[in-house]
Amino acid sequence: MERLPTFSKGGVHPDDKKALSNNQAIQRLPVPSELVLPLSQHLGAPASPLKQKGDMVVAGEKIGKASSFISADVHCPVNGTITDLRKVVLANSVVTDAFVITPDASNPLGEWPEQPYDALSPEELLAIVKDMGVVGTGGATFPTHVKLSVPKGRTVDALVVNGVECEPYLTADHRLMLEETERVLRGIMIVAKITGPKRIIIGVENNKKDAIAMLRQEIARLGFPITVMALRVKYPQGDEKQLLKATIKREIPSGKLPLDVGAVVLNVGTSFAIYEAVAMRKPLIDRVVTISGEAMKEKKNLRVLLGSKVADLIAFAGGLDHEPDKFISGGPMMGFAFHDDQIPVIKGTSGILALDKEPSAKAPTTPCISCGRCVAACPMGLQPTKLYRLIEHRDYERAMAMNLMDCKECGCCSYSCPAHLPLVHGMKLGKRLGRK
Amino acid sequence: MNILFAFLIIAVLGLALGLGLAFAAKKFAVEKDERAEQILAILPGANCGACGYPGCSGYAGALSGGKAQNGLCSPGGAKTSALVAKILGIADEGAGERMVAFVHCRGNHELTKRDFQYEGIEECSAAHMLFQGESSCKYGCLHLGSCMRVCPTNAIHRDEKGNVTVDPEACIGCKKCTLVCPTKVIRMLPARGSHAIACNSRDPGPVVRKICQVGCIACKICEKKFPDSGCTVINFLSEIDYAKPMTQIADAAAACPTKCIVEAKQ
Amino acid sequence: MRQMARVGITLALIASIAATSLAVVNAVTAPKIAAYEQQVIENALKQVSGGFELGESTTDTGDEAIGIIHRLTGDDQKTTGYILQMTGTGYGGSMTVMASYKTDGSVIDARLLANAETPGLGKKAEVPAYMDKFKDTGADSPVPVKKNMLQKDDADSIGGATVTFSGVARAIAHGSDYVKTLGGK
Amino acid sequence: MDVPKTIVSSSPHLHARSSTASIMWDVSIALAPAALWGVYVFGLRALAVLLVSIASSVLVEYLLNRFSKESTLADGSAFLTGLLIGMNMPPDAAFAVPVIASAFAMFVVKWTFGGLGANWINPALAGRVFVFFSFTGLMNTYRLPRTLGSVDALGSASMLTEMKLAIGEGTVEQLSSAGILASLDYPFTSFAGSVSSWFQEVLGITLSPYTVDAFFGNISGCIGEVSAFLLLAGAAYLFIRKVITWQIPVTFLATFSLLAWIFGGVRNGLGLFQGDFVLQLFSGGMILGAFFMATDMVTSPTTSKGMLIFGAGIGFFAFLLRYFGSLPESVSLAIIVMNIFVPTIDRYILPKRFGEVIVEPKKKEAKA
Amino acid sequence: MAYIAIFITYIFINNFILSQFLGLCPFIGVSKNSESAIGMGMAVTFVMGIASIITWVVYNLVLLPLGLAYLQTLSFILVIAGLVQFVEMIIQKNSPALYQALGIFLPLITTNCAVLGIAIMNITEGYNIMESFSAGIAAGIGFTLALVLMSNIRERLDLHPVRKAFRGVPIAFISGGLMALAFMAFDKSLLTNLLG
Amino acid sequence: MATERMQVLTKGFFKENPVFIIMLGLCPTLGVTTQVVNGIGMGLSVIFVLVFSNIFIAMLKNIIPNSVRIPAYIVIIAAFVTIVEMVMHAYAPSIYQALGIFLPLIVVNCIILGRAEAFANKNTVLDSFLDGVGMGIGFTLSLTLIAFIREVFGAGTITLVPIGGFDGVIEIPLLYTYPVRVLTLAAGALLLMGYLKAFFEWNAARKRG
Repeated sequence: MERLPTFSKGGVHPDDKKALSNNQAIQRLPVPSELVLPLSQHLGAPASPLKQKGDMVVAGEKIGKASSFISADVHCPVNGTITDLRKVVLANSVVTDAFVITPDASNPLGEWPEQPYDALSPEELLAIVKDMGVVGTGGATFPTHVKLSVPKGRTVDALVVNGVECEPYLTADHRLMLEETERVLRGIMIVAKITGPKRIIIGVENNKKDAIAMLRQEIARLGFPITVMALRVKYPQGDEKQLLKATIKREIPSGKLPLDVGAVVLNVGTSFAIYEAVAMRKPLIDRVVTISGEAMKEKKNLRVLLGSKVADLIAFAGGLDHEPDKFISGGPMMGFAFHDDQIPVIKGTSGILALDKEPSAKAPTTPCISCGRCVAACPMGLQPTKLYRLIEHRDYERAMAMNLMDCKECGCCSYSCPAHLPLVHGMKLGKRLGRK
Repeated sequence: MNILFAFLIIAVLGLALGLGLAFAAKKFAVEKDERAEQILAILPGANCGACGYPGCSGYAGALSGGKAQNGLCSPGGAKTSALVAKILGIADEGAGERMVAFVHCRGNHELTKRDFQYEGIEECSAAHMLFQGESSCKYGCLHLGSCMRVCPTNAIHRDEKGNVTVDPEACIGCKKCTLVCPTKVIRMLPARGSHAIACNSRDPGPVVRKICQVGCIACKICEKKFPDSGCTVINFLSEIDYAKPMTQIADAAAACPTKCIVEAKQ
Repeated sequence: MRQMARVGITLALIASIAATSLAVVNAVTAPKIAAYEQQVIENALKQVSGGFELGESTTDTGDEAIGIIHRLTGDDQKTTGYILQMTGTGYGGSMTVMASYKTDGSVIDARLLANAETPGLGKKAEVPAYMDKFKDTGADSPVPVKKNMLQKDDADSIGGATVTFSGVARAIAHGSDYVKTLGGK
Repeated sequence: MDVPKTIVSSSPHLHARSSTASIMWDVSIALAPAALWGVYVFGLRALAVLLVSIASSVLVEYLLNRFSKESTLADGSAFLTGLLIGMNMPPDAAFAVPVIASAFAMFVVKWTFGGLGANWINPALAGRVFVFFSFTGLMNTYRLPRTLGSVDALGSASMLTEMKLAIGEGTVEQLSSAGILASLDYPFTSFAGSVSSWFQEVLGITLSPYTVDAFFGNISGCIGEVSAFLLLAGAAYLFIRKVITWQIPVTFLATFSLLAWIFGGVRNGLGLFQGDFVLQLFSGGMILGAFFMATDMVTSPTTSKGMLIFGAGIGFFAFLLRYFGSLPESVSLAIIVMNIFVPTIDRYILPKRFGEVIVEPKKKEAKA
Repeated sequence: MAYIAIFITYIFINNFILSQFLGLCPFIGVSKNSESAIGMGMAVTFVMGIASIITWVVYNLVLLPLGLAYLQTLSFILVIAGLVQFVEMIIQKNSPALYQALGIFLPLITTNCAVLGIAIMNITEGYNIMESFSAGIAAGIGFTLALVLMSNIRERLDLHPVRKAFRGVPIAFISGGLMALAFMAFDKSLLTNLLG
Repeated sequence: MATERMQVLTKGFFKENPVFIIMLGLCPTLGVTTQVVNGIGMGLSVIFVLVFSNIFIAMLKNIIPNSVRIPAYIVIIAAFVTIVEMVMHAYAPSIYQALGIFLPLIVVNCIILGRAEAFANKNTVLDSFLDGVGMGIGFTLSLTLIAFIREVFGAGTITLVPIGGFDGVIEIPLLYTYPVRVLTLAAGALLLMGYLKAFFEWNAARKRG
């Protein structure tokens, strides 16, 4: 059997649970009765509000403006009225301002016809991407226009598209690659025009064989210079550092970006959003969200307007089968547990999961026995056990000296810890307190 | 004869060493921190290394440089540490009004509503990272006892219900607990203060009433009915001004509908 | 300069007074110490001599492991045996073994003298009775150098101190062989 | 007030199916066949020793639990320590010996340091070495297994000690290990004899019957260490369950074998490259040590590079002590000697940080 | 061969700390972190090497010919005290960097029994001058080894929940005891067997 | 005044016990305590040296220049140590043998130099004498305790001075046959010291409340 490429150091193999939802075609969630649209849906500074309470808005209208270089615009998903501007708590515990919008009952949605874009220059394309508020949809929500701005003198060797979707349960990108193959590919070609890479690679984990086949077939049909690389299934391959290691065998040094090793990394969801932004001038106002988890009655992949409340999504999926142990926004490895079903879907929400307590998942914590599994699992070459101990003893300085900031909280260490120590929680705490 | 040799040889050795050292003491006289010298004179000079520093001079240097804790010298004992403190002037610390730490919250899992169950590190700041803690009140005590663990005198205790209190007698006012508390529910009070407000919530009264039985609901009874209690309600929370005369504070405490004015010395 | 001289001379003075007093004490104790050490050796010699008279001794043995030979004589001044002072290797390094032999190489008695064996273990070999198991071996029967060449009781008395035992035993066996080469001279 | 149902915790929300207790019980299960073989060949007395060891370990842990108000019995570590101590006892050990070893292991080595995970030296081995040096006589009496026929050979030394003594005598110049054993009239089973001759006749490979016996467990020694075959089977189980990794046992055995092959024949006058390391591998607790005790997670390095150094160090010391030391306990001693080095290894041997390779050449380029 | 024997003896078999009880005060006192342990170890090794040579000369060329062997202790300690101070001054003068690294440990060494211990041992063992020097260095290396290993163990223990009554010095002793237990693996016969 | 003098004398017994509290003079403490008699012998030697060096240093404290203070003290100490050594060699040779290298090493025993620096050079001759006696007794008591435990459990004997027909060795039935031998060795000494120190610290903490 052919040995598929993957990244070399660390990683874990959680049960992917994708079969729960990967044959569910993407459905549209009906327009909910109320949308809550936070101004901070991305990494970086929150957008500043352009409207106020009582204003009428139309679908696609810019209602929040990027407030600095690393920031993104926010657009209104529907025609309707702004009924409130208030503080909300997002799933990741961030507190931010949000518009509460009541959609126009008769005609809530806008129309986005396709427009020609071949004549546009790379600069114009980039400007459109920025104007449409596109951010990375993989979860990190880094503003895409920043990522695509190649500084002068830098050349892009490889454009690597992330179709890995390594988080268990999530199937949103998978469905997108299957159902919107052509648009995803065209989105990639737009990015290629902006950044001018020497080669283009789509990395897809081998548990999505149908998507790989579909991509290859469409690429051949459209004649695009894109290679589809099937990757060995291993978490966290979807992280850009691991993905670059797996596809182009390069390691991004600590604190650097993909551009520093001559690469641009982009999610398939993002490239789809870029296609819509460029070809339809449609801002990022909806996204595909996976509804899954054992406690969910029906598992679905939904195209959801941003600002829809989690409660609406769950209701559309037939509600809960039984009381879940945890609600999670995002994937189970890096996603956030939340308790309030009134939180909204934002640009980075890739899934809403209702998980059952697995018998092994929550055994009581026991003392660390220095087994070294976390060290073996850490894809960044850190020593989570030692860092955790140092953080426990409030020695943040030494933890920092041991490269605590390299930790990206992928969860491999906690996942593999037989003592069930909350290692990632410790890393987050250490980073927060150590920075002070 | 033998005795003479013995005398001579050791005399020569001694003389050489004595001259050498005397010479060296002059020649290599290095300017030294005077306080370090003074401390060195006090330290026993056993150079036993028990303090963890390389010899008495190392410890003296660290002490005068403010890098070492006083009282590590086991041969010298308490006497030495007292003298060292005198030289360093650390005994003067704590002069002025004695302040003690106080936990401005009496809520617990029985009296205060919770949004969810927290699972994770037994550390307040860790819990605070997730929706600012499990309690519906985001201003109160998280009950995970980080303050207890940083307290150098074990002055902070937690009862079986989760209520955390500071023993004002044992508190030395180091403020370590106030620094580690993510909700800043521990603040310093003058040790003479008889009462304190056991609530930290800035939520409006109706909100507090819904989530906590012992929170300040900003009813202003203390402020209005007992003007000499020292209490003022600011931002939905009653606060005591300890500079004011607090003659009516006990009455105000009795009248408080949620009993969140409590005696500071339990 | 004067200060320096004062410092030097004070130290020199203290040191030399100390040295002088030591010299005085030494003058008193040194003979006593020498006498004591002589006594130790003589006692040991007497103990192992098996009732024979001590004859002359020599350090010219021609064997590295054998330090001193004392000749043993009977009533008729004829050589009846030898006492050998030997070095063996034990658990704690080298040990001094003194053993007496008849001219045929059989062991009369032996003692373990200077050693650094473990107290409670190898050190037990200092007890005179320890050497009983070697007595009369060396001529007709071999000197027991292995634990399994011993009676059960003797083997048990050795317990865990195998290294000490074999060190002593090998020294004694070596002495026995050496005595045989002397041929009663 | 009512307790809310929903749980909020930090990511990740999934967890691999293993726990400290499952690891401990897995190791205990893996040890069981070899322990049972020991009981079979040495009789009920060996079973009694095993039970006393386990019972005393668990009891001491229980008492310490009571004292320090903890409950750690369920994690299985006390049971495992007791089992390992028992398996490292000679079959006729006086019952007080495993009791003292267990008490030392559980109290001094583990409890004092703060319980499971805090000790830096292997408790079972430290306990064993403690009683070995304390009661050398009691610990040094072995018995031939029933498969070798003679039951009355109480008090005989282990095979390794016999060989060591013979070499020390200098009476066995230029004989291989098997040759020495043959010259001592050391017994072997008829089964081993036929396997040996089958190898000779059919495969043309010289395989001494002693090696065969050592492999299958017809050899004198401690209760649990005799059957290399069953221990290897247990180790295979641990590999499949991913409880242990290859680094420590492989480097340990490889280093030992290499050194034993090169220098092992020197002392009996065979010269270099003549050591019979195969027989050595299967005797004297080598397999038990390599797969079950050197791999003890608490007292071995956490990084894979560190594990390689640790394993190689044990191999070196095991070789040194077995061939040149006076004690037959080479494996136990080698492991606890290397335990001392573990904190130092863990401090200086760090895993390769992600992205490190790229930085170096880039800097050089920039300078050039 | 004799030198190899000396090194093996003083590093493993007769390790000053773990089997001879010499230099225990710094072993407990200066083993809290590994940087100090390394510095202390190097300083001790250096002084032990030099002191071995000088005391050998004093004893064999001065005291012995004059029949003053009983002045051994007195003269040795004078020599060592002088030497330590002298070394301290030279290093301070000529290499401030080295002084920063080593110098601060020097005052501790005068009263370290390991130094006087090796000087006396050299005499009782009857070593020649080179052997004395090797023994000094070897014993110093053995001392350093034990100290550094101990410091790393203690750094590890600092991050573990050692029982309250045992924290600090007691657990250091107990760890030292367990180290000594393991070092019992190295016995005299190991040396004899190795070197024939 | 009298009680203060008593304090100077008795503080070394327990409150400022040189071995368990101040932790000075560890090497001989562990090195020689394999037999009770050695512990006592060592203790007596230390008392002798400590008392005389304390007296002499207290006497000479105004004469000795500061820059050669330590060497001068060491010389005085070394002289008394050598005297003890010679006297013991002459009159108690077996203990002399047993104490071995630790006898000359009294010179560098931190307890003596420590007391010289910490006490004798600041106090009167009488106080220094009392301090020396007190500390010495404390040291001897500690040594005897450690030696007693190590010998009884580690060798199964109690070795005292032979008098008349009594050879000085008491054998303890079961332990003599099966001693916990490690206790007599380095490992056991360090372990025992750890537990004793922990006990004393726990005890001190308990008294402080």
